[in-house]
Amino acid sequence: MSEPQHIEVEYLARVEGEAGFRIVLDSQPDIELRIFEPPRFFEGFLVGRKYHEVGDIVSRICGICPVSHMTTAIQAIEKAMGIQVSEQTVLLRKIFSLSQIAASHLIHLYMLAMPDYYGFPGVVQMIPGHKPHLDRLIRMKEAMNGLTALIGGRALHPVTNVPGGFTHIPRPEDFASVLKEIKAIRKDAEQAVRDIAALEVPDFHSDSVYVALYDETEYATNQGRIVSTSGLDISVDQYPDFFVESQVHYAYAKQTVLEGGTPIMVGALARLNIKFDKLQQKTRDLAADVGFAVPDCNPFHNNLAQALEVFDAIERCIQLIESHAFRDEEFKVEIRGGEGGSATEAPRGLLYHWYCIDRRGVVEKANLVTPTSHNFLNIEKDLKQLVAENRKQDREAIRLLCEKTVRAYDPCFSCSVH
Amino acid sequence: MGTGKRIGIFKYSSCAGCQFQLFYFQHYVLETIQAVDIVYCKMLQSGGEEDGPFDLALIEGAITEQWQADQLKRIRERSELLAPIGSCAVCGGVPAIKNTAHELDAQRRVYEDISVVHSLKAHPVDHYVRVDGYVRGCPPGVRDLAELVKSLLLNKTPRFLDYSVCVECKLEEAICVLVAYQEPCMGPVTNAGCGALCPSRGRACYGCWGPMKDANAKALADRFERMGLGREEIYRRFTEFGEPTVEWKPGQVKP
Amino acid sequence: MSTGYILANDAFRDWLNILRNEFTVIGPVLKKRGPIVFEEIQDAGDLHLDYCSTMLGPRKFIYPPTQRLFRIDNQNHRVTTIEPADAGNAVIFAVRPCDMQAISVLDRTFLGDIEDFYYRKLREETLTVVLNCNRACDAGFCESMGAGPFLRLEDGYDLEMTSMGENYLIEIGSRRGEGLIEKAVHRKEAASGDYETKDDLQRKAIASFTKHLETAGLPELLMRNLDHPVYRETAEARCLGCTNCTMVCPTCYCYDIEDDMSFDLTVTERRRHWDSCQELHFARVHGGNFRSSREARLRQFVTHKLATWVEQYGCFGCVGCGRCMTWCPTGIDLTEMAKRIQQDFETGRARWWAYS
Amino acid sequence: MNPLEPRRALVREKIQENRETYSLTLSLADHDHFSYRPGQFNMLGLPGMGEAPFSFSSLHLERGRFTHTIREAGSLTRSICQLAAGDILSIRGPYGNEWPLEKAKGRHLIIVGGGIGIAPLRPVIRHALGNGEEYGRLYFLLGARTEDDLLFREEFEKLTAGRDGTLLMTVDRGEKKELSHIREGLVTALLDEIDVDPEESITFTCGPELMMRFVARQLIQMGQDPYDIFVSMERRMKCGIAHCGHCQIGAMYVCKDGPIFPYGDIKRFADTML
Ligand SMILES: Cc1cc2nc3c(=O)[nH]c(=O)nc-3n(C[C@H](O)[C@H](O)[C@H](O)COP(=O)(O)OP(=O)(O)OC[C@H]3O[C@@H](n4cnc5c(N)ncnc54)[C@H](O)[C@@H]3O)c2cc1C
Ligand code: SF4
Ligand code: SF4
Ligand code: SF4
Repeated sequence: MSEPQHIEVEYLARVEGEAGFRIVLDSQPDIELRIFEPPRFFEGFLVGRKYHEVGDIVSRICGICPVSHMTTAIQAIEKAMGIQVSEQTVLLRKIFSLSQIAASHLIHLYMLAMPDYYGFPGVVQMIPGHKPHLDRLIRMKEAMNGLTALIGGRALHPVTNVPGGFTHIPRPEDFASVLKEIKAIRKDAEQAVRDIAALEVPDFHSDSVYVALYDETEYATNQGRIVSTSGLDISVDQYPDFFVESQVHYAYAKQTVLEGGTPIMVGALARLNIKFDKLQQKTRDLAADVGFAVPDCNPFHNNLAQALEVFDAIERCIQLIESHAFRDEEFKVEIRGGEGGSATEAPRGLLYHWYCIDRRGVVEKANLVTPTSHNFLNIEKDLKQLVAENRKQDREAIRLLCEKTVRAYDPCFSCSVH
Repeated sequence: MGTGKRIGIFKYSSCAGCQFQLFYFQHYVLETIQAVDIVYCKMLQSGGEEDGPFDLALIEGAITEQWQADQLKRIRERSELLAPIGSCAVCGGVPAIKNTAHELDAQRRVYEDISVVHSLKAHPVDHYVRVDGYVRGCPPGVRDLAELVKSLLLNKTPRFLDYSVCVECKLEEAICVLVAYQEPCMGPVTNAGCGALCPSRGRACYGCWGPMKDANAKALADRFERMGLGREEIYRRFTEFGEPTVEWKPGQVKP
Repeated sequence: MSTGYILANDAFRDWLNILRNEFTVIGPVLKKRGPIVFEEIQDAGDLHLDYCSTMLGPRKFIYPPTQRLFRIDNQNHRVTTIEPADAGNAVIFAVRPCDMQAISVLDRTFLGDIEDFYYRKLREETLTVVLNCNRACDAGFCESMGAGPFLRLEDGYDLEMTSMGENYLIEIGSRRGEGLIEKAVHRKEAASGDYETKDDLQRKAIASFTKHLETAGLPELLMRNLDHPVYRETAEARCLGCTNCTMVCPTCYCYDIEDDMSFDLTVTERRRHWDSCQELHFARVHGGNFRSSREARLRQFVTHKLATWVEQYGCFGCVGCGRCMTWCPTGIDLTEMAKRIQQDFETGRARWWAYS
Repeated sequence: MNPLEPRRALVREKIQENRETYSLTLSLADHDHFSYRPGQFNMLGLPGMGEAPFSFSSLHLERGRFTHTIREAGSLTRSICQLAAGDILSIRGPYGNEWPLEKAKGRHLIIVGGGIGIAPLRPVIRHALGNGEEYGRLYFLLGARTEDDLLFREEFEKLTAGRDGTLLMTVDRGEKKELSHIREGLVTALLDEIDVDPEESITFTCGPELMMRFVARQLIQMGQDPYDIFVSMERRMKCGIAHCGHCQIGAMYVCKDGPIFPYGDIKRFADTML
């Protein structure tokens, strides 16, 4: 019997963070997604830090979704310390998150994923032939980053979002000028959906369980129940009872699965599969127009799902901003001990933070579960299935297919190892 | 393409935010990327020439594993210029908060089996190699990144700001939160560049740009103490973004 | 005696609103959380006249924190001056006497042998209305520095106001000031009693000072004691090198010039912004730094304000507004440093002979 | 008129003086009026690189041309040194005061230069040699790190040959082969070879501040009046017109009151190495 054949990708380019993978090409293919992004031990060193530092610190888990980590942590801390926030704060945080989800999706779509489909090593090589795409990207990104920065002070590692509320509320005239820019990219967003829909993706059916936050009244971002396509329907507080995190020997990231070992998929595609009906009518029409319908079990369609979410987020931001008169607010935080968790929809899917705070406001315990941990086992599951289905192809083709698959999940290894 | 200036970008322990800021710093992006040759950057493109040589190597992230230190030394040998970008690489940043805890304790709080973990004390880049300049910030500001790229194109020594955040507060006329509202602001010992973001948005600077050269950390720590801040609180403020720095060491008196 | 007018408080507000039709009216305004800032007012009611001192003085309208100087074509090096973003016809109301004095001190730098183009323009386009101080503010010692509490200048300002309870006494400082007051509808000419009231108020104001600095012989004393330990001790224990003192000082004039080139490398914009002798790079040259120690930088500040300025410009560089100590995060007070040297001199511990 | 607005100058000629020093002969590009005195300086600049002060190394205007000798110290100087004949650069000036040649008349003249500091002394050396009858004895004491750094060596050797000027040179580190008439050691050692009464002479010196300190102190010990020793000071400068504050030494502005100061006058302030 000959040795089983391996494919080793030491380094996966164009993803956020550091990972490679190893594929054993056997009748029973085996996959190891090797996440060697060095651990920074956030859960370790958050112990001993004061409650007000946590948002600023965890924002540094990820340079692409800082708003999500920050907001999730702050909500968890507010829960632990029994802090009530105003309706305006809830609303602002929603806009804040949506703006970041859109910007993050855009980077993934254009700079990380798209070169695959055009056959380029990276976006730089795309500049000469595909300038309109990139100009569109920049226009959209600038507008959405502008909104994040308006609310947060800066788009990356914002500063105004703190336990209790926002330290600064933008002036109406500043909202107005950003609003103008966002309205100007509506057409771009629609075009982006059409462009992505036109890309040819592998035909692949993955039997996955999808998980997302769900709310009766809206397309949930920062609040809601945790719901799955396998019938799970729990409150955020119940999260620890239903999700299990475990360490694997070849990765610094942990794998998180449903109680009982079921791998899950979170993220844009999961969200659409669970709450497509909560999207705005316009978005649903556009989806129908480009031939997207739920349930959709092809992970490569995660890209299209992201594009639709960008379109939806832009419309929602416009509505939310226009529906509210923003005012300066005062808030005061009383230091109290307690425990609390919070779950939000980060760009890449369900994000969970949990803290135990002592009576001086100092963190005693922390637990953070990121979208990529949630997706980890599902990515491996999909890769195995793909390799099995494509065993006949040459190794290079298999490698490329696998890379594409991993990228379709838009994994974030910086988040996953934190 | 471009000027033929060869740039290599390397990521160590970090959030990748500096690279995002670099590539996506708004409308300059396309012009920037085209003006230089990015010959190695894993987050931007597949392949690339990992071994250089580079006209400029940019290093993101703190050094927390031995392989990073080894690779860094190789890069230094193959680079005309080398600059850390962002607080993690410049002054340890957030990853260096772990230095405040007992290493194994911190590891055990995260992993059951720590035998597979090979983490070292977090250090900035200049702990291991000589550097030619610092692009500060968490994330670095557009001004400094633009200065870096333009200086490379013009063949000039980049001029990064070296004064305190207080200067920017005054240029922006942001009322001093330390003096006016008695908030423990790190601005006086923190390097400028953010445009006094926090003070002008109603909160005290938390030091994310890391220490200003010649900062008088002791005097500020004493001031905080006179304001009624406990030792522990002061310690935390001086270790959030500059644990391994000499400039802030005097403020890091263990409670 | 100059001609003066009396304006009742209501008439004063009406007058301001009339001026707003023609001028950009600037004055002290109360902000959220309490600070007072000089900015354009939309209504006379915005004005907050009962204030002590602002963080940045009205200097910022005449000598802005950052200023664009030129656009340079990189190809042929042709230079186009960027006119100062003009405050238009601005009137700054309620400039405190110390701040008015400070502007006249700045004039000596920027309108001396060589005139700064930008400063000249903004100074000319900006009218200044002084408001005398009826009581001393906590950190102020303008009386000792000959800059207050009532205006001490002969010229260089446009109008002088004194608040006398129900009404204001407004005196003319320049032709342009006269033009302003002529627009006040319900003005009446001041009577001799009004001037007596003013003198009375001034006496009371002077008596209200708790902070003093003896300036006689001070420059010489400081120059003889450049190595006095007060500088080193203060620099080590308290000075943060943050530059707050010089940034808020209304007479500081130092600036740095910076070039910013467009990304396509075709155009350069040359700008200047306030610089400070407290910054580490300030005295750096190729191969060294003449003030690398915080001690040297702190000494530069104190001795410039209280000693060498006199040799340079014939006046003190300090007008006693109290800003530097107010906004110094650790409360360093240059008068305390000067007083320590004075005391040491009296007890024989400071030099009286020339420093060598 | 906007005093910060530069004029344009044309590079007419460039000569490499040594490893890192070039002499650029310039003229104004737009036929403007120009005149200057030895000891003064110009602010030279390039867009994007900023401006910096440079002394004249030529004696007087010749066909509208003047010369600066520039050492590569940083980006601006490097870029200026890379210019070629025909290139443009920006210029403001002349600024500052001049070497007090009038005061030196009828006295012995001691000129001490070190390193790049020799450049601003070159015009006075040439003037003195051209007008020898106006002065007593002439001493030119020049020092540098290496022989290569001895600026204008051949020129000075030629000019002093057969005249009554004494040219003495020294280097920190010498290569034996050519050491015939160039000593090894500090420039201050050359002061011992002066055989005129320092009280009857006047000294011009330019170079590193430490060098000027030792020169001045030794001359004072030898009896010279501190007010007869003239030092040329270097400080950071942004404006050149006594506005930006950077070049202040105590009450003095190097750009306006200097760059040339009587030693006794500038010495009384802090923050110099004199
Ligand atoms: C009156 C005067 C006359 C001078 N004459 C000559 C001369 O004839 N030949 C000559 O080669 N040099 C001369 N210099 C020195 C010359 O100005 C500096 O070498 C030059 O500024 C270096 O600029 P750079 O941009 O190349 O270096 P940079 O890259 O700017 O940096 C080199 C160092 O110089 C400092 N520096 C920056 N700007 C200035 C400035 N405007 N003035 C002083 N230091 C500065 C910086 O802090 C840095 O430490 C003179 C200086 C003065 C004050
Ligand atoms: S004020 Fe301080 S903490 Fe805030 S952005 Fe600036 S450097 Fe960072
Ligand atoms: S404000 Fe105070 S601490 Fe800051 S530089 Fe001035 S004297 Fe020093
Ligand atoms: S030297 Fe210092 S004290 Fe003097 S004007 Fe300049 S900044 Fe102010």
